[in-house]
Amino acid sequence: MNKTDIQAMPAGLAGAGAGGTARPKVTTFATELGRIAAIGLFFAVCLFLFRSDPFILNMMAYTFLFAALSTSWNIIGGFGGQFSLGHGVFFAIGAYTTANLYFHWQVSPWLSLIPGMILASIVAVAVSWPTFRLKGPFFAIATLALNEVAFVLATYFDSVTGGPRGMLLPFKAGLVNMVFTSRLPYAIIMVGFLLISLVVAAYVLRGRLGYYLQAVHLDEDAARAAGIDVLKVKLTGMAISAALTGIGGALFAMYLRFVDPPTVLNIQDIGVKFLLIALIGGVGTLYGPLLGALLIIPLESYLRATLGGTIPGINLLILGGLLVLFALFMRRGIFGALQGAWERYRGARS
Amino acid sequence: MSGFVLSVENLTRRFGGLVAVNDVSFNLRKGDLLSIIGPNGAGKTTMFNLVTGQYPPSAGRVIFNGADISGLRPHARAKLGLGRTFQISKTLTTLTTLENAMVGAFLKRNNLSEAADYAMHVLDMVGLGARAGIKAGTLTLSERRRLEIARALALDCSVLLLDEVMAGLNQKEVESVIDLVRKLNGEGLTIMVIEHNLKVVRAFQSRVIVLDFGRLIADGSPDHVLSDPHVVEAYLGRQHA
Amino acid sequence: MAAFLNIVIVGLLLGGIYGLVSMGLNLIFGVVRIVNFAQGELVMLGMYGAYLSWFLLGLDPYVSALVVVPCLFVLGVIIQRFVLQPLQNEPFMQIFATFGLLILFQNAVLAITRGTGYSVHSELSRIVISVGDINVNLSRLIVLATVIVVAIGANWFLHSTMYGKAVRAVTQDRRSARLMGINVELAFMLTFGVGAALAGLAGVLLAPIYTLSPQIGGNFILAAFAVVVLGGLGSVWGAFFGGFIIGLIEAFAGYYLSPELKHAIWFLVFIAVLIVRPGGLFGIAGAEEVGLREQD
Amino acid sequence: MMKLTRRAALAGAAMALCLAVPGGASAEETFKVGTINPYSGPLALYGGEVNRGYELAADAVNKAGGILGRQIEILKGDATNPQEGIAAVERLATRDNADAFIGTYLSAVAGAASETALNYNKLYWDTNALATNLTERGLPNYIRSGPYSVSFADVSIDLILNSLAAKLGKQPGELTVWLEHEESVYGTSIAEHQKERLEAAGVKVLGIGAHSYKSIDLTDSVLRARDANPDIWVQTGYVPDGNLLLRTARDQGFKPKATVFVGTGDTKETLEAMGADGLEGLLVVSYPRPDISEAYGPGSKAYLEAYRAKYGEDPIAPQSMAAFVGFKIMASAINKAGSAEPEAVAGVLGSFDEPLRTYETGFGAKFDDNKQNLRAFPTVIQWQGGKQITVFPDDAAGDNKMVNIGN
Repeated sequence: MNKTDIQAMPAGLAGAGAGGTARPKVTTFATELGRIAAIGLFFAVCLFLFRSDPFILNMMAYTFLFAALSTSWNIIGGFGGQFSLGHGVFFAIGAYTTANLYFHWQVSPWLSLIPGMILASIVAVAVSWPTFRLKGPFFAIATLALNEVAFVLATYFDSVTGGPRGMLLPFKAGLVNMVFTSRLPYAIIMVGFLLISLVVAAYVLRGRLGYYLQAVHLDEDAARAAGIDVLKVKLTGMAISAALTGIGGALFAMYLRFVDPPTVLNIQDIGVKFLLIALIGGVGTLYGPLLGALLIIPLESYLRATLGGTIPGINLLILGGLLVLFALFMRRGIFGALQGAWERYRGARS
Repeated sequence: MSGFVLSVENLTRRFGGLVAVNDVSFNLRKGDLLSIIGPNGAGKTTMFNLVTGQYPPSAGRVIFNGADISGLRPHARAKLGLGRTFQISKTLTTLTTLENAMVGAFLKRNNLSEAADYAMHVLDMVGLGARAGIKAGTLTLSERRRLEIARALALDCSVLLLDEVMAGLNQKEVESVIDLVRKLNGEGLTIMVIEHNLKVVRAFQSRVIVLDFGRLIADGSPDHVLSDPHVVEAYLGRQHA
Repeated sequence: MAAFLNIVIVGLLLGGIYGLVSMGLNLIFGVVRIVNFAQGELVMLGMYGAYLSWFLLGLDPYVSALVVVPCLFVLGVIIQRFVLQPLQNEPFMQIFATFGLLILFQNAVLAITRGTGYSVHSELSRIVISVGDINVNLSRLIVLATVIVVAIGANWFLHSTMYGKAVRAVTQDRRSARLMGINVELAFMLTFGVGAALAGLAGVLLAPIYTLSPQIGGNFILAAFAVVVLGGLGSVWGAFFGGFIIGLIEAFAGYYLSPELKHAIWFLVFIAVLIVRPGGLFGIAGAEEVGLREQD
Repeated sequence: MMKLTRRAALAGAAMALCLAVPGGASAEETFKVGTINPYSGPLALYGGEVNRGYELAADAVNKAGGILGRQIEILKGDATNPQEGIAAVERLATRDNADAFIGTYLSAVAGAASETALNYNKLYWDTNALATNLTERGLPNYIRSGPYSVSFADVSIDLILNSLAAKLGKQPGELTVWLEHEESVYGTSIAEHQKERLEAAGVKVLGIGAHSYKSIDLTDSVLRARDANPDIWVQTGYVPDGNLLLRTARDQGFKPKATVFVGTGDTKETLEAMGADGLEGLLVVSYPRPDISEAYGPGSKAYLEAYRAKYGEDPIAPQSMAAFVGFKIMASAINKAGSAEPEAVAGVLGSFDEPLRTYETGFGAKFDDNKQNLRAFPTVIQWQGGKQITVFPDDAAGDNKMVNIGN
């Protein structure tokens, strides 16, 4: 009789203690894997349906990329409540590492993902170790400053980053170089990255680290009383989040084959977008960022295609408004609202 | 040192000129139920926070299961088995009651369902089993107190420190918590309680120490201590002829 | 030697600009405990307000302050009442909301002006006072004078008027302030209003110096953060002295080191202060703690 | 000039006939041109101005029979960064099956957008992006008709060596120059090339200063230049930093014998900031303006009239006339090649040998093997009494004279 049967046992016998009431079901990592597999299947079908339409594929690739990046941000930003505006830096580190290794030593981007991830995590830990003592807005201000310093350094150190001119990666088609003429392979890689980040986020959320991160987010004193080394937990969450963000940066660099400071370190296009998507989807929930990306990215490019030409800035005007409205009225985002409705429905029914 | 779970040796803590805890020493054997009483500002909470590691002592030592933990930070002490509750209960409101307990259970268990099972067991022990599935934010005040105790128990703590766990509860709730504490102590758990409600201390019928102006002025059974002139004086002020 | 003296003057004048811009930000955080990420955009709106009143009413910018500053005050009250008050105990959502306002204001102005680089005319801004080798533009001098007046005024207001004491009580502990009969919500609205008005004043005084663009707020907000964190969040003198320190650092780094790196340098100083002494030089002890305790 | 267009029209008409006959593409189907520029964001004004040049050119070419006998339809593709450039080309190529692409006020966008266009084997004709590596990377479908950063740098150096040196009464070897530039790819690439050519000519470059165009204060950059005491102060940048440098220089009493701005500084925005007297004598190297002499730029007056007629105001910036000319060269190239396929168009590039002073901007048309038009040069204007007067090269200046340089 394995574990799951116990839960289904009649009330009397369940629970490890004698006379314990039945334990409510706790979503496990295994159940999440099932859901992620279903999501993966759904996207695979979408890819198959639109395999010959590059415009949709390009949109999907970009949506999956930002869903994955927002999911990665959510690990420390949502679960751990550390409002970071500096993830654009880890994104840039991933992009520059891969671009450099590919440009100067023809290292396959698949291999350079690993150094990119490691470097991003090291920088993340090195930078957030001193600033994690700070709370809420102070941490956000420090990460905003970090992004600005990174921009200046990326522009200044010409030999490493190609400076303001940036790096134009040569077009050498081939799987090894992660360079393709058609959009389909890129979309497949991006959906792969999305699934990986969802699996990692699920593993974190449905495990000790996830509960510890949430405890740290809600009340650091309570967390310490429960034996949690708050600093270590925050750093671990940040390292994982930065590593994934670094992968995203590397894939973005190969997708665009061009890396320069304004493109990878732009606050409004990259840094803020991660949390905008997470908020609108549902901060702190596992699938919130995915939902947010599925809504925001297509909406944004639709607005740009239709309104962008007519009134300059109208698309960002609408996104800014959305951010304020969601912060006021839908704090738990769309996913949170759906979850709330589902619980009320289930609560009313049982 | 033989057989003491927790011993406090010449513990002192100064805040600038003020000596909040002044050279306090006492020992706790396994299975003891010790109540710490004293008028407001006697240094009870400061002494409690010195044991839990909120701030380091100015002098003296805290020995736990034979090891000197004076320098350890709060989370390290919790890991060693020192569970504590907060006077203003710190409940993780958006998590469910079960998940709150699981945060404690995860200390010794890495597997999700094991932690959940043990958390359920602990919730049953404190009588919150039926409320496991709801969001902790909706619990009543006394239920939140019980949840704090459950979270500490989930750490498999060998010593439980209760900080005014009765504060703000009505009479019926106080009695049910007293039964809970006595039940847990009966099962071998060493408990140290800060309390200023003398009825509760009498109900515990267990050892009492009294602090006044940071000094330990009495240590013994409730009847003996409560009739001690110093204690009466500390509480009611000097009796003028 | 002349160059050195010149750089010191440049640093002080620049410090005046930074001080004025961050005064409002500091006031808002000190009392309302909210870091207003959209403060730079309020300065930008002040600048465009000065341009509009010059363009439509022919007012000289320094006169247009009488129109622009009250408008910004009203805008500040509206923002506090309808956007930030509901988020009083949600520091996480406050950052989202103020960031949303930042994007909203910036792109609203862009949509209206299509990004044309307007400039504001003022006879005063043409006058240059030169003493020996040192030349000082009058409009920057006016900014410096204003920031000194505003700092002294704010300090007098907070310490010697009854209403000022009420605001300081709210700063220390809202709950007890409420018990003392202070309408805390009203205090917040008025304080945010004054904070926005100060931003408007900064915008008006800076309009003659800079070419207007919807994004110019972003240039100021980063400097303002560095100033308030260095000077100490919540203290009037913090913003005042913090501004001069950052101004001098930028002027010296720019001249003696290299103009390219000057932004990076005062950011590194900024991060160092955040780590070593988060409360800042003059800030309330542990401002970063005090700031964030849930004070219902 | 006339000979060419008649032959092109005949070829075009023939093409149209055979297209029509099989009843496939109907005669009135338009030739769709995707225009990629920033139409939103901070540079919306300039992106829109470049597109106006395309619209005017489309009108002109349509009157002369259009491209391949089909009337031209302009489809705007908004892109403020590289990823939006990709999305815009994808949308226009697949949704609206654009036949060719033209554009780009931003070099970073041009790079990404042109590579995406290559995936669809569509021509990407650039009229305004300046980065040198765009043509050096040898993309088969990328052709640039407009000047690039090297030509801007060259004209600024020619101005100094061939005109200012004499006016200042100094040999090149005695001249001293300070090069200031904003730190992005635009400013850096121009400044580097300027330094090379100046030092090759023996001119002493006293120093190179870089700054961010978003700076709140540029006094340090001005003081560094002033203390070096150069004869000529050269600045390459955008409008915000240009205006701030001019204001600070006036405040700090920095009056070099000649000030040369490259790229920006010739629009109303700078005039509004400094006032006519504040700008007196400032030289700006920028795209040729409609006021250039008819001899240097035949039809430039007609362009100005067409612009005023269509938009009811004077051109906001000279970039539009360069875009106008670039579009016309593209049209004639496609008509000459008989197809919009990149290889076909690239094939006929060699046959172009139109001398300077062929088009309204004074451009000629002669492409090197990087498919870069070598006969596309900016001109130099001088602010005189609040007006932008073309003063260099001499034949573009006509009878305009340079004022108060060096006296």
